[in-house]
Amino acid sequence: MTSVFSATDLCVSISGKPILRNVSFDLEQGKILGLVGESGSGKSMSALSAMQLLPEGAHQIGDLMFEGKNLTRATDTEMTHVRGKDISMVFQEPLTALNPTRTIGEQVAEGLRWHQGLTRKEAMDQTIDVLERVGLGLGLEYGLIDRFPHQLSGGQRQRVVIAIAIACKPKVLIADEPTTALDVTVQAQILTLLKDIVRKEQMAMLLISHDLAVVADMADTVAIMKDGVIVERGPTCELFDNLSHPYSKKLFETSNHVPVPRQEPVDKITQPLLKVSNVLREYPLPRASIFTRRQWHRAVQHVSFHVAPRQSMGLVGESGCGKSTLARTILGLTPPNAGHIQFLGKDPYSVSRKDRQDLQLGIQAVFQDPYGSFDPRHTVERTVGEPLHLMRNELSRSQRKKRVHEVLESVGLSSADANKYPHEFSGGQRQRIAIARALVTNPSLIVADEPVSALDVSIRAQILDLFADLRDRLGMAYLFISHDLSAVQAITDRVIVMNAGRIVEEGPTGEVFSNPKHPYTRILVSAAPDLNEALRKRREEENKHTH
Amino acid sequence: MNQELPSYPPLASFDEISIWKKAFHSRSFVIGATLALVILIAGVTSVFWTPYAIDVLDVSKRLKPMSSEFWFGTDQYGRDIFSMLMVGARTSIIVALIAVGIGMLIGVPLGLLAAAQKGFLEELVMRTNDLIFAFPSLLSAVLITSIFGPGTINAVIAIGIFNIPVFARVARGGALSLSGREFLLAARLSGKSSFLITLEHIIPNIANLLIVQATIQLSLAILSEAGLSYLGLGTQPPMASWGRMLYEAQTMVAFAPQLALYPGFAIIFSVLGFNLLGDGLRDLLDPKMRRRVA
Amino acid sequence: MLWFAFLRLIGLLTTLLAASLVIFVVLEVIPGDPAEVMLGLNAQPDTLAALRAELGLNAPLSTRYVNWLLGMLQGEFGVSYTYSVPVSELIGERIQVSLPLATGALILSTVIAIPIGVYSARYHGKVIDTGIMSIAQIGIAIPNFWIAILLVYVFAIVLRVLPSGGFPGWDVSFFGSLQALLLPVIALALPQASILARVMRSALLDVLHEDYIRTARAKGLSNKATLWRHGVRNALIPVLTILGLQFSFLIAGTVIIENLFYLPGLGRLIFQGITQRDLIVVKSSVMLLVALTIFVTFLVDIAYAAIDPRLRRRA
Amino acid sequence: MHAKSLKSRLLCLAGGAALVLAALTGAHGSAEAKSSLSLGMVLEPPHLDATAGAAAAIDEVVYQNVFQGLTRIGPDGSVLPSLAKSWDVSEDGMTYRFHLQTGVLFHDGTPFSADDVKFSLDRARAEGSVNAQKPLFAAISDVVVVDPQTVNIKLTTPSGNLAYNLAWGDAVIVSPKTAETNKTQPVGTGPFKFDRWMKGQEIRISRFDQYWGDQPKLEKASFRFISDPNAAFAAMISGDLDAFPTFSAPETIIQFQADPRFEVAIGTTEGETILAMNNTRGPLKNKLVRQAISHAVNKQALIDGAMFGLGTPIGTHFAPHHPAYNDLTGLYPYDPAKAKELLAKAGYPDGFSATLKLPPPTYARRGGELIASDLKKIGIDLKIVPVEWAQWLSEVFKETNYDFTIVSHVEPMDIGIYARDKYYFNYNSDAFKKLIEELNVTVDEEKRYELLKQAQQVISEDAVNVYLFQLAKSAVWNANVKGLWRNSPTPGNDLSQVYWANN
Repeated sequence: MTSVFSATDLCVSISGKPILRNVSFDLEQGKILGLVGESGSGKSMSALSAMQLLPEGAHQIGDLMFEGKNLTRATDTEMTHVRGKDISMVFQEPLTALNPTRTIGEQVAEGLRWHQGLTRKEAMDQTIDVLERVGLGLGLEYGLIDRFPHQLSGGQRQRVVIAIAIACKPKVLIADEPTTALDVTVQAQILTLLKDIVRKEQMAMLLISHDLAVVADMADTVAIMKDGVIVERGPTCELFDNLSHPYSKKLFETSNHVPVPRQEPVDKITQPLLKVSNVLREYPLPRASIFTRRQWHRAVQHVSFHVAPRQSMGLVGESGCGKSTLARTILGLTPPNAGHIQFLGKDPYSVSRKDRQDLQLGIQAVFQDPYGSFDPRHTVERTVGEPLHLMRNELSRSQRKKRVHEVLESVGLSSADANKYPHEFSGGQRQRIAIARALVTNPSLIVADEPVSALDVSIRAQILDLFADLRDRLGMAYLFISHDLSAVQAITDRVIVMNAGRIVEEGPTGEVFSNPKHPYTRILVSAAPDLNEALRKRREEENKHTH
Repeated sequence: MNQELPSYPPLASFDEISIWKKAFHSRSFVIGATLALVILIAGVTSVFWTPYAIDVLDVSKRLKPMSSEFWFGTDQYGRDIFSMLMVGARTSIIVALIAVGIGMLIGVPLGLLAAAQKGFLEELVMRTNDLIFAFPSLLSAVLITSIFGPGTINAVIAIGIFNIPVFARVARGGALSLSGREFLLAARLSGKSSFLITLEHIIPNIANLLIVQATIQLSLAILSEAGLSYLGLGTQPPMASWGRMLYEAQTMVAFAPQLALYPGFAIIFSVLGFNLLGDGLRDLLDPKMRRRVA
Repeated sequence: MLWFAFLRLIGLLTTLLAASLVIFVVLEVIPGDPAEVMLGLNAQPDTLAALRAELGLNAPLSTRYVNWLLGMLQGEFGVSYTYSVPVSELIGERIQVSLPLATGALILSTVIAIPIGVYSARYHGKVIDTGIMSIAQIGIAIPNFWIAILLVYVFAIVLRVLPSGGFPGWDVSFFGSLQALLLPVIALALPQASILARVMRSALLDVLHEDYIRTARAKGLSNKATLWRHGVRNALIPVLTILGLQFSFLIAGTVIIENLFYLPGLGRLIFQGITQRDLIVVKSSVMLLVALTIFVTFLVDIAYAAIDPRLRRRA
Repeated sequence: MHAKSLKSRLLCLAGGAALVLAALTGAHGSAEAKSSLSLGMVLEPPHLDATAGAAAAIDEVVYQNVFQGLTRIGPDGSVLPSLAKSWDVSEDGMTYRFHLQTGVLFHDGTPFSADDVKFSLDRARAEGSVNAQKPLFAAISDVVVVDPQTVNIKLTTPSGNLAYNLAWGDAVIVSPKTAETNKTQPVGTGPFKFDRWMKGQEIRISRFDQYWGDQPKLEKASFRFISDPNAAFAAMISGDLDAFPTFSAPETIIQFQADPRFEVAIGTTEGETILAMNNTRGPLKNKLVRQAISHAVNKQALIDGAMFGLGTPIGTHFAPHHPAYNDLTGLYPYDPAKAKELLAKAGYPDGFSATLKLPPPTYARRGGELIASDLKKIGIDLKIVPVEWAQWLSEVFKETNYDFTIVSHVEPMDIGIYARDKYYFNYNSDAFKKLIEELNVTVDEEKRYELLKQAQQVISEDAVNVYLFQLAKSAVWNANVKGLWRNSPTPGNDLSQVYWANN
């Protein structure tokens, strides 16, 4: 195989700050190169550099050879004949990558008209073809071509973005985290689609991802990147079998990391800590017209389960399944429309204000976004100490301070950090602060809503360890909500699977994942990328070929 | 409910030292702050001291050119123009500050209330906003002054009323953009009341927006006061006002152009000053807006 | 879309009704008796009383309010106290000046501002951008009456190529009327254009940082094509907001500008009406201007939805 | 990159704008043979029926242009024939016989005859008449049509003034057909017919081709209403207006005088401008206080400062050009020290505070500032309250709710107002009332003048008001315009003799 596109010694700096150093790679026809790295490693910049779409103020040296042309020396006008026609790109965030004010059809047809000089009619005919190729053929009957991006689901949008990229049958396709913003099941579909397209249309593809499992599953060759340098590369199986660079090794290990399993078994005979009975929660939808009846969206439908003291309960489901709504109801933030919650034997929605504050002491939360969950104007001490407001009549100022310092230390931070502001910390440290805040009242239950989704692999491993450690050390119960099956698997004793507002399956974690009973659980489990599984499959296939 | 991870406008990082450092490198901020400061100092000084008293008219000294005696010359009644400009600065600043103060004190709580209470109350506040917006400021000023008579106070009221919906909107928008933020949920989990949360979290976090808007409204208020006084509906003699000075000078442009030029420049400099200051502040306090600033 | 328009329309009518009430009450408390003003220094008490009765000033407030509203619905605005002609006729004449003045200024400011804003955004950070934006910054700070004074001085007094004010009437001299409106329109438009150019520029800069601009570039579209096809159109949304707000400022501006150029427009009619206590004229003219502003806000809302499909469903 | 196309786009735009500008400006002021006149006025008339309103603005548009009376007042104030060729007075002075012009047509084509005269005069005298100057006709007992060209007017008492009275704008002859619609569509017999009234802007008249007398040289004329002195100045100096008979911004007069394109005529008016004091309020009850104030006001500085020197100092409420004028300007010379002394004597050594309500005219607003400054020097603190005419009428004039105000009394020979009870300055002097009563029954001219002089003395010594100055009338017109009146003995702008010198 010959390389269609090759980058040699790419160096990019933005306002003097080096971003890429001597990056070289080749893309071959019909093959996928996976580029892996954590955030800030420079993988997206590599993609933009390949498209010659670097941001203002970027300086670039090195060669980008495509069909005998050196693209680094091409003018912008010359590039307009290459981009979209020969080299295309698929972006991470399908909602923002599409112009909200143009229809799907217009946006797909635009590239066709630009490069092939088609009339509107011709372009629209071809657009239909392209949309069929990305699996949106069924939607065409429902007028998808005249819809606007906000009227589509996330998966459909990403298909449209892919359609735009492949419309002119490019020779090179660059996909920058194409599935990161999507649910697991959708991710699996999109990855399959990309694989099919590459194979069918014999494109050369650069797949950029932070997820080793995705890359192992998709790529023929893998390059691992750190701080703007490719530290290691090679054919997928070979590479993963013989990792030599310490960073690659660490990355591989943390991706497979499983925290220490629970040491003491949970006592199941005692009174349940939390009892959720038949909870229903609905939201009004905006009326379509004055003559139609108001429609209600049922976010949570008749959900019941128990959490025992010290038990770690997992809640799994895809976006929109109602898990966050349920979490808020349990936390006492939004009352249920029907059914009730009992925490420590009391319903937080029907007790007095004083009792409710006492209940709140026992139930705290950790949220998803380590950036958005802090008031940027409050010090760490103020932030972490905020839940102590519930005990404002019992604690003195110095007691408060002491308590804050204690929890900071118990999550691996130092008491000297108390006077800093959140922006002075890294993402992983912030999530520790968030956990410290949840711990400060010494609660018996922590509701953790996607606590590791926004974190890089290595940090994710650390935070999961911390959760496991706290579970064993402090003996608290968790309601651990995540779409990430491996995280749930690592940390929980029991798991609930939710789909469309309902519980479809519940059971001990190991059992549910190894032997799913409900079809939805089965889809979910099979769609979840798994590094070892992917490598196993790939080896099998390679063996088939060699034998 | 939320399909995607909601994207929030980035909140300002809270780092005072670096803000001040940046401030001195921001051209808008430095020029704006300087102009605003000059106007402010002139206005404040005029309370204690002006080169000449402006309510003592001496016709024998009228229309004197610039000299060491009268720095900017005298007007048709023999008043010292420099002194008039200083008092005019005071008038402008007082009117602008009070009018913006009225707008903020009434508008911000209304906006926050509308953001907190969905439904009827929100609708009521927003409709009232629309209603006030529907009366072009000058029109309501004309109506108000025709009831209560022309004067500084009524000009302040007229301009202030128009500021209410502006601040209500900004406060509501700012509060709504914070509404999904997880730190607000955390605060609620800490048992804090809505009032306390508004006080501790929402107001400090929209303060930047409000400060920036306030500087813009200050400059608008100065322009409005000048316009009202130009029409004879604003500040009345013996107090000086730039708009009024401009009006009185207009027929004398041919033989005493300085009479029209100085108050004109005073208006332009002060409005420019507050606008640049607003831009500079936005530049410093609100990173999202940074690239908007020229 | 229709549903959206309908809801907006309900809101619009409510605001209008509230506005009419405010106007009516405000004008009731204005001191000074129209009858006295009409009859002058030597008015006899019985003549005054008769005139007050004739003008309908003795009826109870609520009746007069309702009558006024009902009258307006039928196009009956009453008869001017001072001119003794139907108010509708007066307003009809005046609106022929005010409307072209305001819309002319709106159009001129848009025509000047949009290309300049786009140009400036395109050359963001360059000297030309800084230059244009500095000029715009000063343009915002200059009061429109000051520009008007300068324009009159230069074009009417020194060069004597344009009239210093006045309005001959469209049917008398179309060309002359156009001439008469030129300076006022420029005076009104320049500060607005400065604001608009800045808004256009910043809105476009915001849009140019959106992901879909990168998508368009990745499709192969040139910078310019991207700018016009994806940038400008989407940047119009915030620009529209300002345009809607500006209309209110323009209407306010016409009051000063009409006085300065002694144009027989609505703003001056209101001004004159208040001093002469011709409140029946003031009432209806103010109502008209307010209704116009509300209507423009309504149009802007509708235009939003036309540009941004995401807003169509939301009420 | 695409700078060029963008730039060219902008250039096109700029070019287009320049073209439009050029096209619009090109035609303005192009030299056409001038046969029209545009004339500026400060106030717009409320309507155009000269027989049904007091506003001088009505006469300033229609008098002698659209409407004519039997007689007219000439530029010098003399009584001249108009619709009446001539008139005879009967021996006993009780009957006037007017011989009418022949071939006179109203603008609507109706021929004019003695019947119209009878109709007009009877209408003006009638019980329910809205004529603003009914006393003009008080002496008439009957109007008799002798024949279509002759009319007899019978009097109740002999009156030497009838011919003068009938020359007033309020006594013009109207046609019974159009009398009711003259307010908006005036139809008269004058050299110009009414064309159009654009409210708030201007009134246009044009030459009436079937006019009975000499055709006027002007074909068209327009009266434009510009109350704002700034706008008036701009309109005049830019040449948009050809004439402005009562120019309201005195500071601009110097500029017109210095400019050879213009001619300036300064005349007198009947307007005594006074600082009126409420004689029954607080310290103002005290004559010493009022005298102190009279000393404290620097009248010449006021004329210079507020009126740029246009105005004549007066010491009393009387027009200085009248033969009965008593020059009392020396009575209260500007003397702050004396004023302070008087004030102390009256029991106000530290002065007091009061309000000064100012109506809209320039003289009041400007004079107010100067007076406030003058009175401050003797310790009287004036709060300036600007009011509109409507408020002035109700608060000051009717309710006498004020301390000080500045106003110009423009009615001729109006010293009698000081004898009225409850007039707004609340002056009450038996001595003065006696003088006026005596005056009213005195016929002998010399004796009358003597009484008038005494009356002036009384009010000045009582310092009822501070007598500031006699308002000047300043007219400005294009130097090529000839035939405009320099003085205005009666309100009006007679355009029949006006022409352009360079044509």
